[in-house]
Amino acid sequence: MMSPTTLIRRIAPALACIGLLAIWQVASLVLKNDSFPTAIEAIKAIPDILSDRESLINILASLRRMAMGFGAAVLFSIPLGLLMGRSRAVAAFFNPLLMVIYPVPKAALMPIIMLWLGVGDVTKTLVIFLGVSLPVIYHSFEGAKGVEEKMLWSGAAMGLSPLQRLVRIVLPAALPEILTGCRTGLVLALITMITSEMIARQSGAGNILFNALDMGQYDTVFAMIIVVGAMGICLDAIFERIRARLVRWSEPQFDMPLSFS
Amino acid sequence: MILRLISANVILGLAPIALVIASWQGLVSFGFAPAALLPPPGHVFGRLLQQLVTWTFQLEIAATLIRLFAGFAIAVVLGVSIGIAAAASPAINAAVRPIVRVLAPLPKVALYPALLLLLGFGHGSKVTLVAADALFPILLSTYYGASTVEQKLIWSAMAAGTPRYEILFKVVLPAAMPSILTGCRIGLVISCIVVFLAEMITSTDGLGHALVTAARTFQAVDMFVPLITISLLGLILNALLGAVRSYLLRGFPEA
Amino acid sequence: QQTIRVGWTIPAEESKYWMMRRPAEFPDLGKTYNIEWTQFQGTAPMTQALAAGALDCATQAPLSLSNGVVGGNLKAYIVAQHVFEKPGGFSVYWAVMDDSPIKTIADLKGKTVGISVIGGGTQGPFNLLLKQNGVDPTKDIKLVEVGFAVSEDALRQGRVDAVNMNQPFAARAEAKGGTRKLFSLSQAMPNIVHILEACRADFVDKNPELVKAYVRDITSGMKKALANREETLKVVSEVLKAPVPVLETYLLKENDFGRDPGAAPNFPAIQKMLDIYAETGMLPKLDVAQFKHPTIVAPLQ
Amino acid sequence: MKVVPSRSSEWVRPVTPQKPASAIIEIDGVSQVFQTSAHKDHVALSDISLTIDEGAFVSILGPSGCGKSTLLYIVGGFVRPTSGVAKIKGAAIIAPGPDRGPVFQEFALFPWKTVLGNVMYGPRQQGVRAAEADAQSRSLIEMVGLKGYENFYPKELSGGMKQRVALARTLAYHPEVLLMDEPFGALDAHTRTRLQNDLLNIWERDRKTVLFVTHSVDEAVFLSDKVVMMSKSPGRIRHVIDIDLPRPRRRNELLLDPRYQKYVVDIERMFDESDGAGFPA
Amino acid sequence: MKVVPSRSSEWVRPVTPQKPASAIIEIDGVSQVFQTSAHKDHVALSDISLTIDEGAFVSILGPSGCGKSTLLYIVGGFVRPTSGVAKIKGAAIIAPGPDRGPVFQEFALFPWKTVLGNVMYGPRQQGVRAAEADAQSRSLIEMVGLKGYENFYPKELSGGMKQRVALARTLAYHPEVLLMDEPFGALDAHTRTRLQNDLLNIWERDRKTVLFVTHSVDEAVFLSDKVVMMSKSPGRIRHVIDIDLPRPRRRNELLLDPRYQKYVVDIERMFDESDGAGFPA
Ligand SMILES: Nc1ncnc2c1ncn2[C@@H]1O[C@H](COP(=O)(O)OP(=O)(O)OP(=O)(O)O)[C@@H](O)[C@H]1O
Ligand SMILES: Nc1ncnc2c1ncn2[C@@H]1O[C@H](COP(=O)(O)OP(=O)(O)OP(=O)(O)O)[C@@H](O)[C@H]1O
Ligand SMILES: [Mg+2]
Ligand SMILES: [Mg+2]
Repeated sequence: MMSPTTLIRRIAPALACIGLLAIWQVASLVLKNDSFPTAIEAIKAIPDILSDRESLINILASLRRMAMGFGAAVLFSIPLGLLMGRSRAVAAFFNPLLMVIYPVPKAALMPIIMLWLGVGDVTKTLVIFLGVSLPVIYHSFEGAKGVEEKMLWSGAAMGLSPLQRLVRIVLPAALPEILTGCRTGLVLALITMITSEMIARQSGAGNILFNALDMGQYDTVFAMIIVVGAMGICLDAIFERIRARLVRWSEPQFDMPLSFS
Repeated sequence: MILRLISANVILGLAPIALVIASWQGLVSFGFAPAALLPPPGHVFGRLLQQLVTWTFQLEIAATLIRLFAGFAIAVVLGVSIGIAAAASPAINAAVRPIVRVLAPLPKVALYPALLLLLGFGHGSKVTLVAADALFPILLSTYYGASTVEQKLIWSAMAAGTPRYEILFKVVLPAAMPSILTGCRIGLVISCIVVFLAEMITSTDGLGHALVTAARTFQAVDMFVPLITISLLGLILNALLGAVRSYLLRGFPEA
Repeated sequence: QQTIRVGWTIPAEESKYWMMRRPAEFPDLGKTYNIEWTQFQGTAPMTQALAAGALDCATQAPLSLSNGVVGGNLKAYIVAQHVFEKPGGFSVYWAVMDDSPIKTIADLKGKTVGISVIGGGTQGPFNLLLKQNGVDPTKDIKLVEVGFAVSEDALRQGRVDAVNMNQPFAARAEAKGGTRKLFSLSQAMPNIVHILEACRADFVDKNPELVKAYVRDITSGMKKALANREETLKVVSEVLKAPVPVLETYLLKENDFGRDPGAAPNFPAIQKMLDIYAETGMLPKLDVAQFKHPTIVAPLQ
Repeated sequence: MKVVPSRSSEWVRPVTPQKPASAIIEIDGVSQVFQTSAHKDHVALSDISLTIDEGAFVSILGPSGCGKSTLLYIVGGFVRPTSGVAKIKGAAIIAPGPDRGPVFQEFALFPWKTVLGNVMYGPRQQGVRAAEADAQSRSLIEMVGLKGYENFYPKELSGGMKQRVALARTLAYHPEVLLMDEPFGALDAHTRTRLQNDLLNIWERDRKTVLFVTHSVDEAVFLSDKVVMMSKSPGRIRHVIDIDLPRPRRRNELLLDPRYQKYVVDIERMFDESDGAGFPA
Repeated sequence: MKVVPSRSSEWVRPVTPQKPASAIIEIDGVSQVFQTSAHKDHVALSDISLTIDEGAFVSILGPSGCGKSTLLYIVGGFVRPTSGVAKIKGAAIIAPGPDRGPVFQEFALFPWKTVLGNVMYGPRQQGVRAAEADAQSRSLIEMVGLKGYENFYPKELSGGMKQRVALARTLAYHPEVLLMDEPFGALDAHTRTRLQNDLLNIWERDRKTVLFVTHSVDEAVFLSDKVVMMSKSPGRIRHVIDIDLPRPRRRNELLLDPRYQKYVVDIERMFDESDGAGFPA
């Protein structure tokens, strides 16, 4: 037997999606705007995309790039963020550099990037990498900063070297916060996966979307948006599983009591 | 003592930037990049100084900044309030969580044409795009921070007779502040990127537009001036945010 | 086996679409040489890619190519031509709403006008026409960038008072009705060349045979495209992911752009355009001869 | 585990919940079961019944981990018991309120507020004007011996200092019932004695009800009207002992009082005898 | 503030740093000044000199906030003193090391590890094989009375239980010097007594050096060879008292020993007399 609240919790995602689609449908009917098709039109266009072999290959190619960019970013950013969080000097060294690099839109740097990396996978993966690494670095940074000093002292007293402390104490202690960064990173990975294909396209989900946009086929554009949204839900659900497993120890003991009564 | 520490840190921070500029110069000098695509840094900074004092360029910067701040401010207000509400109330959480899951990963640029038609070619569409993109990192960080607030802090405040909704402002908000500010930092960077991108796609003013016009006619130096400007803006805004941060978090152990 | 890196865009390069989609129809393609296709949004980024050496050949517009030459140290040859404005065929035009008070170009004074790319290829003739009618394009109108895809909507929503129209969007808008043509580019000059094929000079000089094979295939691709409209519709539909019935309304019909059967570049027309750009201050004076390769130019058999 | 019958001494009476007219807090059959991360049930409190009279000073003694803090959370309204009810003035406790002021074992100071800010929080929340709250808070801070530390942040305080701030913060808003979880645990003997006296003074003056968790038998006997002894695994009430010593109590007088000595020795012996200590031999 | 001359009793000697051959820890003129958030300097320790012999059990007593924890941090190598040096075996202490095992006042358990995981952490780090470390840790956990809680996470433990895990975690890797900051502060009298005995047993068996912060005069006298009394504002050493009681000590024997009584009473009196308590009258 499921209690009503768990039942609601279970079906809440479906309800929310349906709600969103309904709002969309109404809004598009009210606004009457060709570049903003109704939800139903968009949904009708989905099968066309998903039944096309080539589209599927495109989407898979994009996902592969995303996975690579995301993986590389996580592997690179967590150590950097942790180091920055634990060493003032490292933070002082990298912080201004990152803050100079990140605000520049990669699209604007395309001519230069093309010069060295061409227009292929490497460039797009790099863009995804940059998008993901931003939140992961900063959440790792702040997470590492917030680690209780005495825990590190305990570790040091047990004979852990600074590196070991970083890996075996700072990393797990900051993990909840790091994972928040990874979650934001996942969101940005999907976004940059699409936008990295805005200017130069070979094969990919963004290719489908921006082509449709250029051609003014807005039902396909929005169908693609729905597909990306669905990917978002799936990836997020998988991520949530992993997260819950990794940081079970940090879950609050009691529900936030503000919701009593 | 503190002054010396700060200046040491500043030097440490400037070092890699100087290194980047030096290798940039190196790339140009040793012919790894044609000057038509990558002008020498000296030219770019020279032109930047020239431009900075001109009224038209200042107007471009102002246009970009207005959009940046407006979009970022909207994102902060929405992100923080929704994030805290979702952490505090299971009902809101149940509604917000799936919506965030769906909406967060959408490529918002794809909606830009629709936004243009709905909100016009002025500030509105760009501000909305900035807000939409900067919102989710802030929201997610806030939610994380708010949902891990030490229970006994809330209990203490409740026992002191704080009404529930006030607890959100008096306890949850300040206790979640470290995370919120991390989210804001990410949101700020994204705002910089998106405002620029939006101006690149369709605009009649702003730094992004300045870049596009220069790029189309291959005026490499003029193309790099807005790029460097947005870089510097990012650096300055981030430094300001850092100052706000160390003020707000002065009581926290990690500050 | 050599590879040639080609940039392309949508929507009007039928010969290249044939090469992409029906490679078996081309004897050399995939056998003596390979093509690595990369799609771009617009011609300007492709010019940058050519200048950066990231592409060997690409679709170009006369203006973007010239910009690359003037500002980007690019040296390139025009090897083929995709579409142009043939007299009587489609010409990019500015539309207003039926009930708009704007009746002549002069009426545009003080209005908001949309153009697909500010500083783009259409702006030269556009500026010229405005000037001829006593409208200063920099002072008298408010110019906003409106991509072709959203032109119709922007106009209908009243975001702009006049906006440029291109195929296939023009066909769609006309089918719906409610808009009318104010003026078209052909009024500035006939035979405007919209897009052509250009290859980097150093690449051509190094691989003349390779480029020759490529240009040969473009030529034959154009032939196939014009000869077999039904198949072309399918090919274009595959590339554009646009339904055939939509394409049916204009593609390769009277209301479409013109295509040279041999894909031959119309150098005099291009020179005329360069002159207009020079006249309107968008470019210094340029001679089209520098884009001409003595032998490698469509049509090639 | 059965309840051991009380020992045959006149001041130890068996656990029989009864309800005098002046009861302010009634705990009736309260149990608390926690779900551990290993998805097992862990019984922290088992069938606790206890009545606390208005104005009484009740101490809870018990082995570490027997559920003292949990019991306090339930009375505070922070945690809902798995079964049973706790009532205040006849009404079921469902939420925290300013009538019950907790001093937590972990202090739970607001890290973003200074010492003064922490102490002033309660009065300000109760609508006391700023100037007045400031003055009151400063005198409380002085009372707990932290004059000069008003503008320190919690992270800059020692353990004992934090504990004293937590104490002052709760006293500042004058709750009717004080729920104190080892409030003097981190203090040296000297400071502790002073604060015990201060607490007794406040209590005698305002006649607050105090529920006081402590590990010191001395302290419990010295301060309380009633000592509740708990045992472990699962947490149960073992004995309830009325402390029949005259008030006002002075420490140096009391130390010489043989009755005081007897209480202390007897309670200590009970501790030792209790099989409920849950401690391996 | 001048150092009060020592009282005329044979076991109180003035603070004179001296260096016997067997000194393991030497603290020499150590001061610690903190920068507060208000950008003021706060002197926590002022000119502390102290020598601890190898194998000695030294307790530190002092009013809350006098710098006991800070002193421990310095010996641990966690904090560098503002001036002066602390040495271990003649070498300046510049970093923490497995020769000095701290038990922190705030426990500082690893929240992502279970009780067993926390306790096993040290031995594993020292290269003890998993099975062996597991067995050792389990027996330590049993010693501190937490059998059955091996798989609990720290957040699921009571205050006293966390403290015992922290104790077990440090004992598990056998540091030569134990730096214990009120390690029994959150424990009930019964558990505390047992653990005191266990600690004494370990100490007598392994002849560890122990630096022990406590608030209980009883405890200090019962356990120590030497009691260091500190005073506050700024933290200074007031007295160093050698406890000349026979070993092994048994609590019930000792309680009847008049010398023990005298030590306790005298130290308590010193506390009261000390103007350094920094406490308003
Ligand atoms: N969130 C939780 N999950 C599982 N068990 C818990 C949880 N919180 C507390 N417990 C268990 O409940 C029991 C009682 O805990 P409580 O904190 O009330 O003890 P206590 O009497 O206050 O002990 P101490 O004197 O050491 O503070 C302990 O055995 C503890 O392990
Ligand atoms: N980070 C800091 N900034 C400023 N002052 C500090 C800081 N840490 C400690 N202090 C001050 O140093 C003094 C000594 O602190 P310490 O924790 O060593 O005291 P203690 O003797 O351990 O007290 P307790 O018995 O209460 O634990 C205190 O007055 C405290 O306010
Ligand atoms: Mg407790
Ligand atoms: Mg301390």
